[in-house]
Amino acid sequence: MSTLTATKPRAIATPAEKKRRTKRKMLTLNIVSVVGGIALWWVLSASGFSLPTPPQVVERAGQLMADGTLFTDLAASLTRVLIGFALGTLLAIPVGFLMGWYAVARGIMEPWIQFFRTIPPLAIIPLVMVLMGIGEQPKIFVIFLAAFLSCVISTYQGVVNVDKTLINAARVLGSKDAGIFARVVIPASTPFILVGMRVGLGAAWATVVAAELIAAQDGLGYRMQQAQLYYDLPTIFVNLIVIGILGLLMDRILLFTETKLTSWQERR
Amino acid sequence: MSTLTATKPRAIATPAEKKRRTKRKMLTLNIVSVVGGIALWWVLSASGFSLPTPPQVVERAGQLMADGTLFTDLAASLTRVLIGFALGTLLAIPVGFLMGWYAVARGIMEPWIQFFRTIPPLAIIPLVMVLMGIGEQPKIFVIFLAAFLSCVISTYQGVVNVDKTLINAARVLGSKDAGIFARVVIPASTPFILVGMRVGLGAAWATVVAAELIAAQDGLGYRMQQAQLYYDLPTIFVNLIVIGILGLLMDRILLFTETKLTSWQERR
Amino acid sequence: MSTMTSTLANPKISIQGVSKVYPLGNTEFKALDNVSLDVGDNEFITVVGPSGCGKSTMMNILAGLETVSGGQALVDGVAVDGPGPERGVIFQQYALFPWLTVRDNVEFGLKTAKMPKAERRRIADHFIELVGLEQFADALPKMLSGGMRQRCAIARAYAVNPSILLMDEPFGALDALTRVNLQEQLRETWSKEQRTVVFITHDVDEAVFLANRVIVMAARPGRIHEIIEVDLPAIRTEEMRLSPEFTALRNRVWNAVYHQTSGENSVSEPSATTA
Amino acid sequence: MSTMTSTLANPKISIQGVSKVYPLGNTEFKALDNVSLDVGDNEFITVVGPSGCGKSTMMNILAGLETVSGGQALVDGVAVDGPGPERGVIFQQYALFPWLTVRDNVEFGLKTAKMPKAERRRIADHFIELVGLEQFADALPKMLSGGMRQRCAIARAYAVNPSILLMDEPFGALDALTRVNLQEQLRETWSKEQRTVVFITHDVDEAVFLANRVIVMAARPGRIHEIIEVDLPAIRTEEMRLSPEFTALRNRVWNAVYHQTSGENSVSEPSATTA
Amino acid sequence: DGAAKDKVTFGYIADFNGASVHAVAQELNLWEKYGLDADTPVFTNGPLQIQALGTEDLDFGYIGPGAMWMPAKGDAKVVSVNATGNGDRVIAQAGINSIEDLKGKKVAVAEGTSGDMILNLALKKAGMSLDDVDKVAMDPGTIVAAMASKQIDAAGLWYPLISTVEKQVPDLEILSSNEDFENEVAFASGFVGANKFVEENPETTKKVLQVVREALDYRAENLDETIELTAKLMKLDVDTVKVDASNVTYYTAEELDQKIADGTVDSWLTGMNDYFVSADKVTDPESPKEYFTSDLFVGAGK
Ligand SMILES: Nc1ncnc2c1ncn2[C@@H]1O[C@H](COP(=O)(O)OP(=O)(O)OP(=O)(O)O)[C@@H](O)[C@H]1O
Ligand SMILES: Nc1ncnc2c1ncn2[C@@H]1O[C@H](COP(=O)(O)OP(=O)(O)OP(=O)(O)O)[C@@H](O)[C@H]1O
Ligand SMILES: [Mg+2]
Ligand SMILES: [Mg+2]
Repeated sequence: MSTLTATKPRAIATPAEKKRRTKRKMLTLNIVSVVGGIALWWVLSASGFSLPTPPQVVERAGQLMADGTLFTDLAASLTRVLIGFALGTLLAIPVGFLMGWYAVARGIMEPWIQFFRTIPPLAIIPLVMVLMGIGEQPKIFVIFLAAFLSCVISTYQGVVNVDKTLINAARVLGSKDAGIFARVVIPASTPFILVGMRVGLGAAWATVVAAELIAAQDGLGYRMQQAQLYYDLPTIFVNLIVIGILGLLMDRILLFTETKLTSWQERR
Repeated sequence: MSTLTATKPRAIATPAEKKRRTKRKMLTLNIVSVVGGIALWWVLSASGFSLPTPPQVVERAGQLMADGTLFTDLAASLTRVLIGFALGTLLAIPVGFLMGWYAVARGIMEPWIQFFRTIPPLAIIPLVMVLMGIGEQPKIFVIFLAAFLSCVISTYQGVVNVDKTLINAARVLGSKDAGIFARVVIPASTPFILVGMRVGLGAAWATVVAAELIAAQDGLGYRMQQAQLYYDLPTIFVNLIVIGILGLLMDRILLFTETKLTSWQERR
Repeated sequence: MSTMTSTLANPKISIQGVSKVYPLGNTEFKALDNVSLDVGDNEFITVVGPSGCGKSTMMNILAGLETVSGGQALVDGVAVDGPGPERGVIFQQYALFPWLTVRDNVEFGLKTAKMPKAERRRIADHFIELVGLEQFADALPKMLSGGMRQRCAIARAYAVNPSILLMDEPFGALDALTRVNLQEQLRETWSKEQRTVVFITHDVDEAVFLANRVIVMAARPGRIHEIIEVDLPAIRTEEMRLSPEFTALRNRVWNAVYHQTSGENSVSEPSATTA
Repeated sequence: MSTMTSTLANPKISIQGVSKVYPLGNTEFKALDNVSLDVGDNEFITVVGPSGCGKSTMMNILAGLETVSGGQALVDGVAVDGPGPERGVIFQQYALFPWLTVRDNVEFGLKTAKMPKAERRRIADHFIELVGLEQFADALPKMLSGGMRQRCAIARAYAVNPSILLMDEPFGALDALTRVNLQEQLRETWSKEQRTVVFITHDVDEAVFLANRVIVMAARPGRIHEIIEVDLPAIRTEEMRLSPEFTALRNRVWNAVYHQTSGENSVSEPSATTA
Repeated sequence: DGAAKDKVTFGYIADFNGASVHAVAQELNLWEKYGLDADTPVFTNGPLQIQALGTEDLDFGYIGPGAMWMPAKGDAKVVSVNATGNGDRVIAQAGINSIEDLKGKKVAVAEGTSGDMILNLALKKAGMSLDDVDKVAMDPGTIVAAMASKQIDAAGLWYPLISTVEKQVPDLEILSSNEDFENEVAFASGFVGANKFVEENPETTKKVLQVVREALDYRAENLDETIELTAKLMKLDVDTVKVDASNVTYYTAEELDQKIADGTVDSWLTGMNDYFVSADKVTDPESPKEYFTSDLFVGAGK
């Protein structure tokens, strides 16, 4: 909001300084919020809800780290998520474009995309197994699908929302459809595409548990399911938290990318 | 694309006529696409993949309709999804606004929203049950959460992307934060909010299976899980298809709403 | 050039040593450098100057939409802290709400002020007629031509009846006749309703015709170059445009803009503002 | 008024009975009604007329960005079917790519034409200098003032060196000096490089100074009201603006715009186009 | 010899019953000993493995008693019995003392599990059926949370999950256990093979069964060591696995040969079939003679 109100003359700071200050404040708030959340969890677990306490979870995390399990799992899940997510968004962008641009493509693809978006990933596992077996392929595919379906809608909407005058300007400067796509539609719909990528990333992580139902040998989701067999709550919590933190980190990277990529926008 | 190229002088149609023609063409394409998809499925199931064939699924659907199961399940799931989705998006809009507008709110809420977005709904079911019991409440809550988390990111991004000059124009005309929110930010970010709602709707339906793990007596997701135990693929397919169709219909309604609400945009 | 330092007894607007610095790549760009200016109550000033000399920046600071990097801007003796409906603004880029019809755009500010519906409608229709958009009252901005959008923005700002009007090239996209009509209209309303007006324009004729004082700005860094008093009778008529006094003033302003720009890089040019 | 019906032997642009109807609420709005006009190769025409009379609409039809509702628009004898780089356009709303710097905006069309990098750069820098944006070559549009944005759009259109230039109020946001400079520049380039120019403006001086013919349009419905031949020497100089011939033409155009508008609703006014 | 080793894929579930044979086989290098190159993917449940068998991605797998109706339906062959479980219970909150008391109460069950089986059997024995109680379907983890937070009154569940519940609800009532049905039905788990694979690769199947037999023997004779090996394989602590192993009867291969010869195994499987029929899981099951390849099992021991 700082740009919208004139400050008193003494409160003068260079723009760079101001930015740094805002960033620091933000980080503080983040930390306060996280600490508050952990405190709430501690209170809940102490007051009789059958939850493991933070120290229990930390202890379990220590064990899982000591024997290397956590790192193997992390590497396995991260690889799957990264590949699935990358493929998903990479496909979503041209597909979203085709749908936004060509009525024929939209007419053919939209019903299916809408249809599959509502289908829970759990439900398509048998089908995926039939088609792809039990190796890495089907796991990555399930994650890919989740990321793709979340991202494609957003990209499509982005394409539809591109300012018509900019497209006209490009046409007038000699661009054909391919050029307009690469040089106008993609940059102009970057905000939408990045929303799609962020939502897709969330979906990819949220799907990792389902994906690792398909005969996984390791992975954070697999470990959680195994822990569920013994109702080993501390392990479940460790893996949940690791997934959450990884998701958060990757989201931050996307957000950072976005800030760089859309700095041309006049934003609040 | 029709608005972008000048047609030959004889190809003259009133705008309304043109619109109707496009709509008809679209519907035809949709139908062609769906029929094509069903044909592909039929070929796949006939050529040895262990899938039920369309007639088997239709037969099963007939049985499920005859004994009323399908309708009870449909009513149960639809109620849950509608309530959860409505609550989720209703909360997501003000929360997304708060996050986009007030740095403090963003600092406090963002880590948690990002965190929970990556957590699979399956994993929070025990927790939700402990807190809310086994009635309708926890099921709706899980759906609500999925819809909320998908939608809030989009709304937030929409708020951040609102053209600064429009906000300035409103301020200059005397609007305060609340007025700007209701009269500028919401209409200006409608395209983003509607993407969020569409993604949220998909998430709500995709979560219905997980939600109905919580001691459901009926519902499409519950029926699917039961069918999975018996490896009863036709029943799974019937329910999947019903979920898909319902999702598609609801999405169409949103899309229609969007077209009405954002007709002020100059769009392709 | 001493006129500009003469501070008024009770200025409506007082700009005191205002600077504005923008980051530009790795360096900084001085959009405004130590600008000082007092505008009296019920004064009509016009601002002219080369493109990019900081006119819009100055106006945005007065509107409360832009912060200062140094100095201060006062309105009624109080430091500007955010925008307010007593300061009406017409933006260089129109800034119409694309989802509202012309009428709803014009009613926007009145709705904020919680005016009853019937009255709102009456006032809006009055100003829509004033700018000649009756036929398009229910049209969306995307259906309007450039000049019609600008007229809608004018009607919207007039409707809230602000005591200060800040107008950024408001008539730039209008045809000659509409422009002349609106100029006369504005002058007339101003003389009746005791408003303070800050009016940015590139049209030297317009600047002279409307103003009590013409502020001529210079670029790099943005600063006030000269202030020219317009000692024409308070009531301006079309015939006056042809008078020798008018022509003389017009030429004086023209030269002030012209000369300064050609001497843009001459360091000997004295800064127009008081430190 | 018979001049306008005289069809040229080999017109570069030929508008033949073009109409354009927009839906407006439940009715229709005639933005252009049976407009016919031929523009010769290497002709410079300017278009003036009241706000909303269809100038931009006509230009968009020529650019291939808008379809006709009746009649046809030919360029080089071929019906217009979509835009092309041989027809350069400067939009009323600038339409800069906000994510590209000034230089990248100017290079956009050259990149499309697959010009080598070094040459692209050279040409872009030339036109950036021409419009006086050297210092802002690496700035994003959001950092530019209104006039600077407009100049960037001008440089971008010039850079692709189109054989037809369609310009919609291109100098509207510029200060007097920059404007005069760019007017002279445009005239000079035009006489050297044999381009066809259609130039929309509200400034009657500008219309006369630049044109071989001034097209005066009328509103409701949008149509051609009068075409005024400008029989000044091909090479226009600053001094010429003060000549009695110039003043006479200026007044004639002014009256054409002025009179028509006041008589807007008089049915007796003959339609300017041939059916 | 120098011949190439036979490749097999043999799935398992990561609990003691499902993983102990694999742990032993790996630790004692039994695969290599019998000339096999084994890939042992881990699954979370039986039905998923049956599906994988059907798509030829898997040659062998392990299923618990709850999924035994799937081979009975012809989806796979049972190549060996693993063990019979005694860890299933009908549990209830304090104050509910008998199965009859469950009338109208909220009773949770994870459908298709041995918990489902024991609840059904217990109700039937008391002259009741699922219609007499307020049945709520949940997955096993959720049942633990639901019992612990007293959201439900009773459940069909098994150890070691029950021990988690006991920690939260010390006065938990046990209303029924496997022993109550000793003579009617056994809760037998087993190893399954893909129909096609077993038919086309009798030699490899034999080698696999030799590994299984030797591992069964080792487990029955060295239970403590087996628990440790299994805990290591599954990265769990020994105590947890011990609880898991404490409610199961383990047999040596020879004991199983014996029980096959005297028809005991056949009666276990028939008993389970009857149960599955009564619970509507299958309508017309094959007879154990068709889907349990006992001759292969016995043959591998010769
Ligand atoms: N956000 C920004 N970042 C960097 N520079 C900026 C920014 N906004 C404005 N400027 C610079 O400040 C200077 C003054 O801009 P301003 O818009 O006030 O000019 P102006 O006098 O209104 O010009 P015009 O007549 O062309 O509208 C310009 O040189 C411009 O490049
Ligand atoms: N999309 C549209 N829907 C409805 N009416 C439109 C649309 N676009 C333009 N018009 C109408 O067509 C008429 C001509 O518009 P145009 O933009 O060509 O005017 P113009 O002569 O360029 O005016 P200006 O000088 O104000 O730019 C206007 O009355 C406008 O309201
Ligand atoms: Mg400006
Ligand atoms: Mg126009």
